[in-house]
Amino acid sequence: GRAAPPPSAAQLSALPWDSVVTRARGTTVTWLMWRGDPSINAYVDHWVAPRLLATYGITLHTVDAQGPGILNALVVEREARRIPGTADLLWINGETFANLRHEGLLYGPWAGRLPNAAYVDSASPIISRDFEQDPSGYESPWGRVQFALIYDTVRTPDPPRTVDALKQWILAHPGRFAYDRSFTGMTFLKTVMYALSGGVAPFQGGFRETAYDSGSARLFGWLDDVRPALWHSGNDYASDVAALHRMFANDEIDFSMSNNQNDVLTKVRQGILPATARPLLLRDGTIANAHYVGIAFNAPNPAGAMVVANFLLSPEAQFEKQKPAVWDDGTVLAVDRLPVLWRDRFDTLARDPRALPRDSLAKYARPEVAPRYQERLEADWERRVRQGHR
Amino acid sequence: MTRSAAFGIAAAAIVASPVLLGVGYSVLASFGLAGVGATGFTTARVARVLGAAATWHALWWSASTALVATALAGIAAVLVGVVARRGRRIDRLTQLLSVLPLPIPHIVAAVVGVLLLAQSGLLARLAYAAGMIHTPAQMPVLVADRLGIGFTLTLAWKEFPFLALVTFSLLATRGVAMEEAARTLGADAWTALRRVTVPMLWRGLLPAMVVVFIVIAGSYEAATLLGPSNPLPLPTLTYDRYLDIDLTRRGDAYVLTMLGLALAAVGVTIHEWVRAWSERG
Amino acid sequence: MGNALSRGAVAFRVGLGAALLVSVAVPLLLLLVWSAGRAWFFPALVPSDFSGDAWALLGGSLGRAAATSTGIALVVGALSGALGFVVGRAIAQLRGWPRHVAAALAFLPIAAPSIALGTGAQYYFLRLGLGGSPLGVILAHTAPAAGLASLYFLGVFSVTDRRLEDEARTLGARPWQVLLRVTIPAFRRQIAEAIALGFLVSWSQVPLTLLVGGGLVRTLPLAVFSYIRAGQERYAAVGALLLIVPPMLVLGMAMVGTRRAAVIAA
Amino acid sequence: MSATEPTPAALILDHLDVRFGDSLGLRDLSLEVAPRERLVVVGASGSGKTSLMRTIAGLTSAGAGRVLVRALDVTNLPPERRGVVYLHQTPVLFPHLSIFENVAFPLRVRRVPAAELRARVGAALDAVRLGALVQRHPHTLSGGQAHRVALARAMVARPHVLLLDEPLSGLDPELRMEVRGAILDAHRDQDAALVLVSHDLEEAGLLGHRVALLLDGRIAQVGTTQDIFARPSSAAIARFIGIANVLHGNVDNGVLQSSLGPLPAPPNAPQRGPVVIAFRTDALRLDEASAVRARVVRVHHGVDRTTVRVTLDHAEVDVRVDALCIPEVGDAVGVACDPRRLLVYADPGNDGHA
Amino acid sequence: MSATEPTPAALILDHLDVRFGDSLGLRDLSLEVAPRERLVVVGASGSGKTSLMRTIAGLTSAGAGRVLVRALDVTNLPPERRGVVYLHQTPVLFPHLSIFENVAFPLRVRRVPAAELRARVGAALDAVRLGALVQRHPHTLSGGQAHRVALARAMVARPHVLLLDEPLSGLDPELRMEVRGAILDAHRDQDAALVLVSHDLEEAGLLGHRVALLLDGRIAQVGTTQDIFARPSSAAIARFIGIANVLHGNVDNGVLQSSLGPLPAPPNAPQRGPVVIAFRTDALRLDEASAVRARVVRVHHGVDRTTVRVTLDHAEVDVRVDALCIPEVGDAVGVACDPRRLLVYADPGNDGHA
Ligand SMILES: Nc1ncnc2c1ncn2[C@@H]1O[C@H](COP(=O)(O)OP(=O)(O)OP(=O)(O)O)[C@@H](O)[C@H]1O
Ligand SMILES: Nc1ncnc2c1ncn2[C@@H]1O[C@H](COP(=O)(O)OP(=O)(O)OP(=O)(O)O)[C@@H](O)[C@H]1O
Ligand SMILES: [Mg+2]
Ligand SMILES: [Mg+2]
Repeated sequence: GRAAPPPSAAQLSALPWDSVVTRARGTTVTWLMWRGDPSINAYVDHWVAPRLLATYGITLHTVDAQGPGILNALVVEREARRIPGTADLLWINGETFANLRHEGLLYGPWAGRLPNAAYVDSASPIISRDFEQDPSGYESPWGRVQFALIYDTVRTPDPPRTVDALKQWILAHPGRFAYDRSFTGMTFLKTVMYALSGGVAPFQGGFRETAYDSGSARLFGWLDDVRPALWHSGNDYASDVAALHRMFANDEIDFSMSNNQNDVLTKVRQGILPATARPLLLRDGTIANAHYVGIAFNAPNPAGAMVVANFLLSPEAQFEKQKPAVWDDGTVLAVDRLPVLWRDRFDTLARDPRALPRDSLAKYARPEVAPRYQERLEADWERRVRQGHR
Repeated sequence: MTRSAAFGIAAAAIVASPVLLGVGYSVLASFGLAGVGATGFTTARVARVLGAAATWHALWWSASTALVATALAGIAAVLVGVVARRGRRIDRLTQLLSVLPLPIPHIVAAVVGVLLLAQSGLLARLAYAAGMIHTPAQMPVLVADRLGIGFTLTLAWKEFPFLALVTFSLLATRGVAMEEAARTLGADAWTALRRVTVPMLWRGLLPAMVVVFIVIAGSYEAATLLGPSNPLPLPTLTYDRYLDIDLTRRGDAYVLTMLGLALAAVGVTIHEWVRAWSERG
Repeated sequence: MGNALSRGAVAFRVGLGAALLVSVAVPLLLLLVWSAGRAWFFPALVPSDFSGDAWALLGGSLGRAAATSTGIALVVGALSGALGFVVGRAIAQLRGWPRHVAAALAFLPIAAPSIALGTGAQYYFLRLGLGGSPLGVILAHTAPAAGLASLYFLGVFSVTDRRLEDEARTLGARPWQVLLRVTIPAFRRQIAEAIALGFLVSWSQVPLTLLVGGGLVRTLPLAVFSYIRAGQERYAAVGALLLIVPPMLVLGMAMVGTRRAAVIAA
Repeated sequence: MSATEPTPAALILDHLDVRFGDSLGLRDLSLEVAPRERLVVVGASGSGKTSLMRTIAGLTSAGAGRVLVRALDVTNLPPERRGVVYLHQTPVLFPHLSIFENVAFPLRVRRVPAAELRARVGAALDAVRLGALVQRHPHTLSGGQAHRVALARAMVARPHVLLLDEPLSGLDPELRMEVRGAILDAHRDQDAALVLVSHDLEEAGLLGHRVALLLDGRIAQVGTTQDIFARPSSAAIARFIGIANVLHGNVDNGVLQSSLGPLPAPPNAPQRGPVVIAFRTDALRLDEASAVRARVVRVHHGVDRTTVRVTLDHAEVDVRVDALCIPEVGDAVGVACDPRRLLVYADPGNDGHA
Repeated sequence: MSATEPTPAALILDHLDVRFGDSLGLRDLSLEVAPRERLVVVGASGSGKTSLMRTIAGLTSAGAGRVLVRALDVTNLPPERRGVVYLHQTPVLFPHLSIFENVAFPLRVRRVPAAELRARVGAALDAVRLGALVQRHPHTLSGGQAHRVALARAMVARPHVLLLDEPLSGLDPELRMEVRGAILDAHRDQDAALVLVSHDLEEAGLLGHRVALLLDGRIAQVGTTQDIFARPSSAAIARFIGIANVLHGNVDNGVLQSSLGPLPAPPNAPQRGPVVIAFRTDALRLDEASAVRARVVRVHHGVDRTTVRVTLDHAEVDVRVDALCIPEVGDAVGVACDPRRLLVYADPGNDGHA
């Protein structure tokens, strides 16, 4: 038999937070999240979950799913009229959020009423806007990352630091550069597009065909120029960033890339990347974005999901997450607004000496633009570059 | 139709029901009658997907690599079957070794394929150690290559044990008597193999090879890990479309699904026909 | 024809044997080294460092995935064995076109690419409230597994006739007594083989689990798939070894065992 | 039940039609078999013997008519409730059960108590002289032993009717003798009627009290082997039962004219008109005094008799000769005939014999 | 090669040992078969007939001794170079080839030119009356047709020796007649020696010129069927060939003492001592005048003869009777004996017969 319908967002928002916490006690929260990184898994399984159980009596059940899979699952569930559904919390951002929101597959609004939401660094456009969209309380920030190239200080002691220099480097080292055909590669292409268009400004303020046309024309021109010097002469593209990492680590290519500037250091610790691998910021600016948690429209346990989201935003959880040995994921909290105790801890948190300095990160951070740009770019790239139609 | 015929067909239809339902849903979704963005009946989507060269390239890639891989596995199975056809100790050991990898899943075969055949894989490292290459780029491209060489080799290896098993049982049931008949009729050992044992094996093996062909052509995990980015193998393309973040393109997956199921239906027909033909031997 | 082998033939045989040995041993060794190798980069032939962290997950998520997989595959094996027994037997009674139609229908779920099967049927599984549940995954896996078992039993029952059962009937056994006391025990080896086949189909399934299970049912091959896509090859290798070593052991023992049984019977 | 009490017939076929698959096979069979009787059904290959057995056993449904077992109409009962046991040509033992359990099977499915079961199984195995093998498994048995186990298993069920489909075909001579003995042993002291199938009349004679001949979809003749061999009721049956020699002739005025010369027509011959003459190899003998002359074309040595083939006008006939005086091929011989040994039938028309 | 020219023996076995798997089976066989001759090897099941055929064909290597085909020592030649064709009991046709190509196979591997090949295949198929089926495939043939194709294929190779392993076992009577005819047809006009295996002596007599008996790992007797039936060279052979009656007795002073009463010892009997007496059903006859009294216990009607079993002292013997005067069971009868028809052997010791 099916459980009673879960409470609506309006019903829950009428309750004081304490009652929400009470309601959540003894429940299970199912969290759809990417489970591909042992460090993240360890943080969630061995740090977050026990504390949720101890403090709130919530059992956390994690499920391996990524953006498109989450979208797909909810779309089919709605079509099959599955209420309540299976998932509560969703780890999402960007186009997944946009599509979920557009399709009405998110529960909310709820994020603003979390007690810990008060600490969120809402002044940062990178956090307060998800690909230029207002989360409107339908998702709560969890962490922030910035795109970086990855290089090897031994193999490439003097790496290119601008998009132009990168082009020269590629042309001078045929076969040694590649990007993948999924999310990370597309972020790289957007970064190049910004640089060729004089920054992010032309693309801001929603999707505009003219901006896209001129930007993408420059991008594809650039790609056409470098293509013969790419890995496998630009005929093959790695299926995902993991494949790119493997090629980089094994000296098939000299650069890899990541949406998370600190990912490289985690991977070095895991023995997946060579010890001499380092992140590299392009001075033309690299895309920074935040990632969030949302709640499914048919979540069986929205109250529990909110309590988990609130816990994830707590200073202790954010602090633990930012430890280099744990995950090294940037906090979304405004550290200066935290109680002194936590402010000190954040300020004195030992950073990995190999990590990029905070100030240069901030200096080169560029925000995401409307998801439509990425969708168009993906489709055109597939047609023009992957399939080779001009 | 008699009662037993009706019962038999109904029972088989129950087993096939998920496929039959799936076909039904795919047809509805392809023509805009179900799924996200169902707009009412339209042939536009079907026309667009079937009109796209990428679709046919995907189909061609999947079918041609499957054909070559099946042929390789079949040749290897016949070879091993012929060599190890007598019941000596070494023959039994050979048979055991041939059949042992039978339970290896596609996903594991694909992982092994990558670790072994990539330009920096174990083979490349051995070549480096032997001084044959100095950088991975000098290694021939076997993984994610357009010709699907790595995919073909890996799946041929993966499916070989199954065909070998069929070969051994064919030889056990009728191989020896045939060969002896040929020998005393005047064929020397080589001629008996060439004109009798091997043709007989082919004939018996053919239905199993049709099965293997269909399985390889439909393999998702291995195609995704070992296949090229252009063209995308048909199963990979289907799944990519199914999870396309652009919901308007999601329905394309159902047209590709129909194509995959149509391929399967052709395979089933051929299999049934070949099986009837082969059983008459 | 006990003529001795020529020198060339001996060399060929030795080469072939070596190739087969390599084809079995190299993947196993490769996975074993990978499962513990850290920082193992081209052109190193052995890892520069070792780590047991992936193996530690045997007591954690990989162990749980293996348990889930085992449970699901056992149920699928049993279900598909039972279904295949009935269906294969029914088809074996048919002649002419109904036999072809029924055999083709039974073959369809095996032939249908699992991606196509999954995408097409996902809606119905969710509709029935089976999406994301182990039961749904079991039913989804049962489609190809039962198809395979049906064809297997079709083969079995096409060459054996119903004499055993006929005779049991006239000796006074009711139909269910015949089933329990004669048919099932007499075909227990074939039934065990069919269950093993169904087990393996489920055991190696990725796309159907992905689509019908929606990630909520985390089986071993799914774990391997997601680790490999995340570049976590050490973890993928441990999962892969878990996937192949136990079935290979069982198969090897079964092959040696039947040979011994045959020797004893002879 | 002792044999002296009046008991109903063990088996009655009442205007039974037997189907061959979907088509009508045997038509309108009527037959009675008494308890303790052994009836052998003989017919050519494909004549429907197996189909008839399966229909009696209830494994195939009858086309029309009734089957009665001990006065009970079983036509619509399932096989297990007919009191009929059917044994296939090759013994079908349950491979997963020991010999003991094989024989115990009919009792187990009838839930016979353990003590009685042990006693009855033991007795049945002793009856076929296999008491020592109880714990063995079927695959360890020789062909003859397997036959005996199957028989013991059938008898332990105490059927009213036991059907044996070609129990002796395909066996080598020694085994055949062994199994024939086992059948007679197993049936001794049993009230069951035995219906056996054979396509060999010699064997039918060794096994059965009576023989039923299937010919052209009907029961052509039922009788003791002596009846049938002595007086087959038609020329077709005479040919079928393998009476070696068939000639054509004519009867007129009590005289039988044929290649054998004029002879007094035997009492059973038709009054006049064309006839078919059938006779065994012992109806003729070589006799130098005879006016009927023939030439020897072939000598055949059998285990227990020697025959010669001679040409007689344009026909060839086989004649039994004494093993101590065998002619050579090519010899001219005289042939004498004992008309009492000739079977003479009205000629149904030209059927191709010279 | 015409049959009148002197030709070497088609097949000579010279002190040949035949292995059963790894153990020694048949020992020290010596035998000659002439071209055009048909020799039937007869032995019990498991006596090694198939092993012998395989050894002659070169499919199993010989333990010791030699095999000569037309004076050529082939002991160490591979099967294809021996001029010997071996046919399995069940016809093994190549399923992937048409009937024509099956029969053409031996010629193709010998690279016979196309025109000659067509002619020879056509002739071979005509010889077994299958000319019309050339383009059919093996799976469309009946059992008898398949046998005939296998024969045609064997004969087209023009072997010096053709080995047929139980060509008639497991066939039903009609098919058996058909295949027997096909063998004789196929062998007509061929120089090949035919060696056939059978476990049925009756059949051996119908097929072969001579018979070789395998008994206890040796060739016990070789001769025409007439020789063997008339004078089996030992009591064991007499029993093996199915001579129905065996009694024990004693010879002393030219007198044979036994249950048959005192009789003059026949010429071949041992001079004195215990003997085994074997005789067929026609060695005795019922004769009221005889002093040897017996009681009828059973009457058996065969197609071509009737026998009665009588008790004689404590032994039971079968006696052939005339179909026109058959006693009843229980009758007391007199039994007379023709001593010339008795086979008398020295008694090798007590072997269990009463
Ligand atoms: N299930 C069936 N469907 C169609 N025809 C059948 C079926 N069973 C038997 N027949 C046909 O019925 C006829 C009689 O078959 P049956 O087996 O009863 O003969 P039989 O006398 O036992 O022959 P044999 O001596 O060869 O055993 C044959 O022509 C056979 O082909
Ligand atoms: N490869 C083998 N290994 C061991 N023993 C064998 C082998 N082949 C045959 N034998 C044994 O040799 C003996 C003779 O077997 P063979 O097949 O020659 O007998 P057969 O006279 O042809 O019997 P049948 O009449 O049953 O065909 C048997 O005891 C058999 O078990
Ligand atoms: Mg029959
Ligand atoms: Mg044999």
